[in-house]
Amino acid sequence: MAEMKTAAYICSGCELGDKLDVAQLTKIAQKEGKMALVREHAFLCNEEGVQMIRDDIEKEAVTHICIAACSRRAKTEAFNFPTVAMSRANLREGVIWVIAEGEQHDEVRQEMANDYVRMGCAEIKKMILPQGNPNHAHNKRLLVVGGGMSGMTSALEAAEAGYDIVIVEKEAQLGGWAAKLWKRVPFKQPFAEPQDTGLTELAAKVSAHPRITVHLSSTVAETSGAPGRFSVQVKGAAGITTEEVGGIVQATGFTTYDLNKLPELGGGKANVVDQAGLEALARSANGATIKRADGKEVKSVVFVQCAGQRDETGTHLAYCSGHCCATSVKQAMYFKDANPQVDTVVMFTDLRLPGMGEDFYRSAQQKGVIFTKGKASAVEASGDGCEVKFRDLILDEDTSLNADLVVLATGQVPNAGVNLEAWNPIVTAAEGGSDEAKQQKIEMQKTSVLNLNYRQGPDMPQLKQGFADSHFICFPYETRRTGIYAAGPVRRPMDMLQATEDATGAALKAIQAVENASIGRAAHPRSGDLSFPTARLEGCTQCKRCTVECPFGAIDEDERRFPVFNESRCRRCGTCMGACPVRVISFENYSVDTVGMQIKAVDMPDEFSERPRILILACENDAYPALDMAGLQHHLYSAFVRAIPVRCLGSVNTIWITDALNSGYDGVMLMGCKHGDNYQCHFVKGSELANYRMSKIDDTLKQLGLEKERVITHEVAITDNARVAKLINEYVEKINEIGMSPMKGFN
Amino acid sequence: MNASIATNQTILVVGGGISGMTAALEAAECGKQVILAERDTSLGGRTALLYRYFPKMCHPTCGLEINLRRLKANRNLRVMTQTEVVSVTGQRGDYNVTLKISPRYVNQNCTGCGECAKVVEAEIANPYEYGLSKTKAAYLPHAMAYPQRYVLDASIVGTADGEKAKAACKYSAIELDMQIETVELKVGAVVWATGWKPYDAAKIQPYGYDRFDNVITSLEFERLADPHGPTGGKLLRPSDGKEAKNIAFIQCAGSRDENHLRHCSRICCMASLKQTQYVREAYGEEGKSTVYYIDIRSIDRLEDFYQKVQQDPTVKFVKSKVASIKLHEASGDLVLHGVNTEGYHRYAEQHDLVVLAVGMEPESNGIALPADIVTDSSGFIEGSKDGGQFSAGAASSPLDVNRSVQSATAASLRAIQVVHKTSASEGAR
Amino acid sequence: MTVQNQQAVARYRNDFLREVEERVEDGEWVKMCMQCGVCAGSCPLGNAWQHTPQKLFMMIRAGKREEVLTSDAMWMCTSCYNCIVRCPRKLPITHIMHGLANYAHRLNIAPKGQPTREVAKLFWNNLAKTGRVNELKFSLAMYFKDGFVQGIKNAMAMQSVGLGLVKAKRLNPMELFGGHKCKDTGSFNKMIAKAREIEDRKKGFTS
Amino acid sequence: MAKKQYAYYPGCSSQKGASASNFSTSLDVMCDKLGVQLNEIPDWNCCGASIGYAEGGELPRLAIGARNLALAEQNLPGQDMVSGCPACWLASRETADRLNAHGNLMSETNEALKEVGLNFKGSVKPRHMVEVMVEDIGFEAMKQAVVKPLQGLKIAGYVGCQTNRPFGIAGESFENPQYLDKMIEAVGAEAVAKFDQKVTCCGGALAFSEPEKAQKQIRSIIESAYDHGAEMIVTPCQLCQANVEVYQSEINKKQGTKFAMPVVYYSELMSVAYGGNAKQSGLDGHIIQPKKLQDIAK
Repeated sequence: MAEMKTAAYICSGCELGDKLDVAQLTKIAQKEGKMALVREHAFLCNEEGVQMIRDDIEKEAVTHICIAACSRRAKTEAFNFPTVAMSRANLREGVIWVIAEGEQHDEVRQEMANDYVRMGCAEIKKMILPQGNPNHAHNKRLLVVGGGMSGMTSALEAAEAGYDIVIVEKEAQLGGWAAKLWKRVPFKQPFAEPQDTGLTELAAKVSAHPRITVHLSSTVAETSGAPGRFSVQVKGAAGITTEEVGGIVQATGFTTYDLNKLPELGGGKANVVDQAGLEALARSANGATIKRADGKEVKSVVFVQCAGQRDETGTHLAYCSGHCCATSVKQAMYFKDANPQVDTVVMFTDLRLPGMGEDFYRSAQQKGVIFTKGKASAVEASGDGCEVKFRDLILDEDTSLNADLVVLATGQVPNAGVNLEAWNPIVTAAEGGSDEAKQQKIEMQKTSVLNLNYRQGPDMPQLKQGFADSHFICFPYETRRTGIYAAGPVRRPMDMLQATEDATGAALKAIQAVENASIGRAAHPRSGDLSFPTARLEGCTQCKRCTVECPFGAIDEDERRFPVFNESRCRRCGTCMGACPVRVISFENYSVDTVGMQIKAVDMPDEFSERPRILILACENDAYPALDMAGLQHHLYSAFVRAIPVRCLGSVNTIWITDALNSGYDGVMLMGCKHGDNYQCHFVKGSELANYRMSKIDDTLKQLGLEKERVITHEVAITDNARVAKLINEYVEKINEIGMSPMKGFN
Repeated sequence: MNASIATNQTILVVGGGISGMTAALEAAECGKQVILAERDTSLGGRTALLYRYFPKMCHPTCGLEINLRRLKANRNLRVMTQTEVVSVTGQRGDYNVTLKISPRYVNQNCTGCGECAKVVEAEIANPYEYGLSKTKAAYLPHAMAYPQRYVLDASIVGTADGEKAKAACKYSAIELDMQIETVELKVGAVVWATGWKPYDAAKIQPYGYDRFDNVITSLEFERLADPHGPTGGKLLRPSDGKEAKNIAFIQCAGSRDENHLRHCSRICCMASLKQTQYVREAYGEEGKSTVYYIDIRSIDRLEDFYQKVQQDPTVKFVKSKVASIKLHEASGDLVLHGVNTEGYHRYAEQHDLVVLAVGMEPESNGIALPADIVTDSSGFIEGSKDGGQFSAGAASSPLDVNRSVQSATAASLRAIQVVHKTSASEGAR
Repeated sequence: MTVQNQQAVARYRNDFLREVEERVEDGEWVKMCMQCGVCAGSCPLGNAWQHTPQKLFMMIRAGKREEVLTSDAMWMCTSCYNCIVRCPRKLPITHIMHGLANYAHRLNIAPKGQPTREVAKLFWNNLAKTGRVNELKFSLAMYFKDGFVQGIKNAMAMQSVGLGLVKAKRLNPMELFGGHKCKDTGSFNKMIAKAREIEDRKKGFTS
Repeated sequence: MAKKQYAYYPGCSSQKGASASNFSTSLDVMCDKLGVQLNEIPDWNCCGASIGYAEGGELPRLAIGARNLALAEQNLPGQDMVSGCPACWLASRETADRLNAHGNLMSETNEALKEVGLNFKGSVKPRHMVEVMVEDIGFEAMKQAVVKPLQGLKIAGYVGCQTNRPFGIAGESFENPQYLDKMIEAVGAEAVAKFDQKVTCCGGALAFSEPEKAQKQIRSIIESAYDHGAEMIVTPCQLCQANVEVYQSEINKKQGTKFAMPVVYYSELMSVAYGGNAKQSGLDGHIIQPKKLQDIAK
């Protein structure tokens, strides 16, 4: 690529010119920043200012620019120069909007601005304009694992958008759970009657679709590769076939909760079925009055909701499967539609028919289905049928009902494959040579769905209660295996309508993944990012931290235990960079150096100056915006801090902290997202890892003979605008108490 | 914005809330051309006005930031604010759309420096606080507003204030003579992500929202709890600014009611459960929340949040649709009358603040939709008969954020299918 | 157990809900209740209700025939219509309460001497006779409903009221002799008898 | 100008010498000034009221209701049926609505009506006098007709139940209707805005059978009127008027209160404001004398 030519542009608009000595900033950019070209402008973000920069890029062959003006989050449309590397020195939100007015502050304000210009110049010189992942992977076919309602929907919707699909279904025919149903809950108004599942038509469409290949009675024996270049071994009756695909949708559905685990509710006894069992009876009745297994016509039926669900004792399922209320209402209608004289009672504690389900509920009442708010305690054989003992919560009494048939509304258990939490320790033990562990590993492997050959295990990480979900509210499809998306009840409990929506959404994400992969571009949340990690293997000590800690399982190991990066699996969070003890991992535009040089660029007053210097490493997703908005809302804070945005706290390499302390910083603040159960880290594990690493920093501090308060970590939410300012000011107080760092002036 | 960029390969997304942004971004990140039209002055919609999300108790603006960054980084996506759809004609794959753009009176020169707001004197009811507070008539909608540009309220155009604002702007960003613009576009598919609006609580007469200051809606309560809200995050009740510590949450305020909304709005139970935790956050064991409900609908994994709240000693659950609310004149408190139907326990409970968990009504009930659009009995949009227009998120059904995003992502693919079918290119391989 | 009651029991065995749907005015609405309890809380005489309307509906579904029909709950209805206008399922609750009371009365298993039951009976008979209510006769009849002695007591107790009304020309002693009435009371009575006959046939009281 | 014609259904209580006789008296001046002509339905019968159900049953009640409707339909064709008594109005309107909604009920009822030689076609629209006032006359006209503004009178507008629920006046709320206050203001008096028992039930027909319970209701209504500085209560309902006025002495006797709160009809206010004297306005028909109103009247 072309010779690097640097330029800095210093804006004096938005009162920057009034509050700062712009000439001084210019001098610093020239003398210390060593910028080949430095220009001032009174209104840099207007057409003329932008044009000036464009001209320099074209006519002056400028390749690296530092914009010293407002925050990197502001004026992004104006400062948009895709062909050059760019850094932003945040003089507005970061300096003049947060530093108190008045002459007594002029000097420190100026110092702060000077440093940000130094930092911007230092950073840009270490940046390389990302060129995108060189080994693009171009395969745009999609694999859909599971041929049920969700799987077929995913396949068809993607195929209709012009993508080729491979379906792998373990059964001998398509249909999954839906194929077992007599009818389904209505999707559209009037939401009054059970509907035909439409499965036959769907299966026919899928089988006939020119873009869809179906493997029946098949499973996935192995999956290797990455988005855009997955290689999948499909094991079928005819043996193994290899399918090359670019993206994967896992729609492996659910299994009904084992009825036999509910003996107290008559599970396993005669005349007690689950909803699946009732569907079977309804199918064989084929619209006529429903008969029991023993052939007796059912005159009375009781549906017991939440059977083995919403359990707080830890024995059964803790969650609610969402669909069961509507399903029981539908099944009660089976009886009423065939014979209005059949007594049908739905026994519930909270009836859950959200949205238009209310119409479905009304319709059932209209048909004479009786709804009883009660908690069943026991189902026992009685006479020719069953007796349901329950607490009537409205009439406030213990009572019972007799019925020819009892239907237990049991829950959905996801078919999510191997639970990696359990898997990893066993693998470690097996690698340690434990034969028992080796055996366990083999057994566990058998339950795998995807059989990924990833370093981090054969299936998708599970979030909670065995579901392969993401914990994001705003981004439900953020799985931790890039290019692989869970759809339907394997992701979280859901009804058929939601499953088809979910399947369609998952199909889109898979399509997006292959489109991104084909141009070497990052997937969410850094979508559009063309940078990617590289490692100087000659420096690598095969410590495996990167391969173990990557939240997305993007890094494998070769036979020599060297890391093997799969760029299109990578989400560019930099956790590997933060993990690497020998600092051999870097991105073109984000590296140990781009940050390290900024840290070093700061002008360090001596220890008698009474002007401490505090480094802030702030997560760009939440903490940095919060600092920005603190500026916007003029929450003032100390001029002694120097803030650097990082992609994720997980990318923070401890060398930055030791370097900072060595070069005389008096304190280091790390600001990242909440971790733990309700983590808010957009890279799932980043902030958690950072927190763990920082718990180790104390030793380093001891070696340096420094107080442990000199490095602190805060969880900062994006709304903490006022709080960040408070945290900073409190910390400056603290530092003043413990005094200036003794390390100043040693280098 | 110049309309020529739009072709029958373009997807129009109507509404810039979480659903619309998602639908637009997902399509754009698949390489499709998208226009995102938002009626308001900035993106974010209803969720931008929420304090926290259930069940993680995280902040909506966190996701908004990511979406805004995705949006800033994407060249396929054009955002138009203060833009409404006037008409959609033509058919699947080949629509002609007429858009009306209302004047912002501030152009792209705006740097967000805020000098105009400093000089303007007139104040207006803050549209981002449900009128709970006032704001200058020259304002930045909120800290996360995108576009990050000030807005001049039409009420000061042609007044001294307007002129002052114009004079104060060093960047000639203020154009007092801006006019309503009409733009004609060609698009291949349309995604309606027009979202929802809170049901008019005043219509629920027994609860006296229009008569009692201390009866507020769940959305207003979000603003009270938000540190950036009108009370700086303190739960101060409207009548006398007293800290509300004993708060009633009334479920199904408008929902599941044939006199109002016949559907269940799905989110209200979880929203109230979440809000009981605001009370705890504010007062610890001192606070007291009472939830009056018919059925608690904490569906699927959300159940564990319900279980957590049930274990909270500061939260009480009463299975009852509150019959009526009477004012306790001396204290300004409210007395809730009703019967707990689990057993038959008549109550007359005094609370210092009542929060109505108001139902979701389709925002589109207020606007004229193309004739071809099919809606359900509550007005939620199913889509167009010709299969070229789709609904996403709360425009399609009462959905929570997670499911809205799911729905928007699905709608995005359906829209892509339309433009794919009408494109010359044979699509991907 | 009265004859009509025995017949009813025989006819509907243990399906009380069906009995109510077929024989009680607006009874077919009972199944539509979703147990929110707004009716229970809306009743002005609420705390006088042994069972609230919503609870009565649940009891009907649970087949508690005896408990429901012999209860004096529904006799507490003042016909204020609060429950009707607030019911989210638009059940005509007031009418259902009236219907239940009427049915229990009809089967003659409603509580003996239940005041409202007695008053209602007197009122109807009073109007059915002449086509118009004779307030004086009605009031006197009421005072004497519990026998002569009690009647005198009641009358004395209410004397002030009575005299007040007389003074205010709002209670006319002359009403005792004749008073307002419809012209052809004979056919008026026939009309009512006819209506009753049709209803009995319809609801299966007479076959 | 031609007067507006209505088929008038007085109801038992409004007959001469009956509990609401002064109401009908007060109508004359009011209607005359507002250009309303009430044509009494010949040979009308009792509506069955809200208490008729127990003995009456469904069809007999519909039959007596239908008889009035049929009489109006036949004798005063094209005229809306107007009643001053909420019970009469409610019974008539429920009858009309149900018969029009259910063909079988209509035919069964007409079968019974044969006995009195009548047949109901379903064309009559039963309305409440207040509906006529608000919808056909309007507040402006009510103001116009005032010759003696009721200056300085503080009045609690007590709407009660059946004028208000389940039908009520179009556009008004069940919980906080405004029209009665507006009527009070139309005649120059002051409506007690904070009166919070506006739509509380007075016990209705249960005043006879459950006196304690009913009197508890009545007490709360009167107390609120006093608490909010009302000098009298005005109501559109015959039963409310009777219950709330008549039982005050009882309550005083039993509970040691000193209630003497006049309770009048809106029509009495109008009549006085429109120049009617005390007698014409039915002011002599009270147990608790509405002094202030009488002073203005004479």
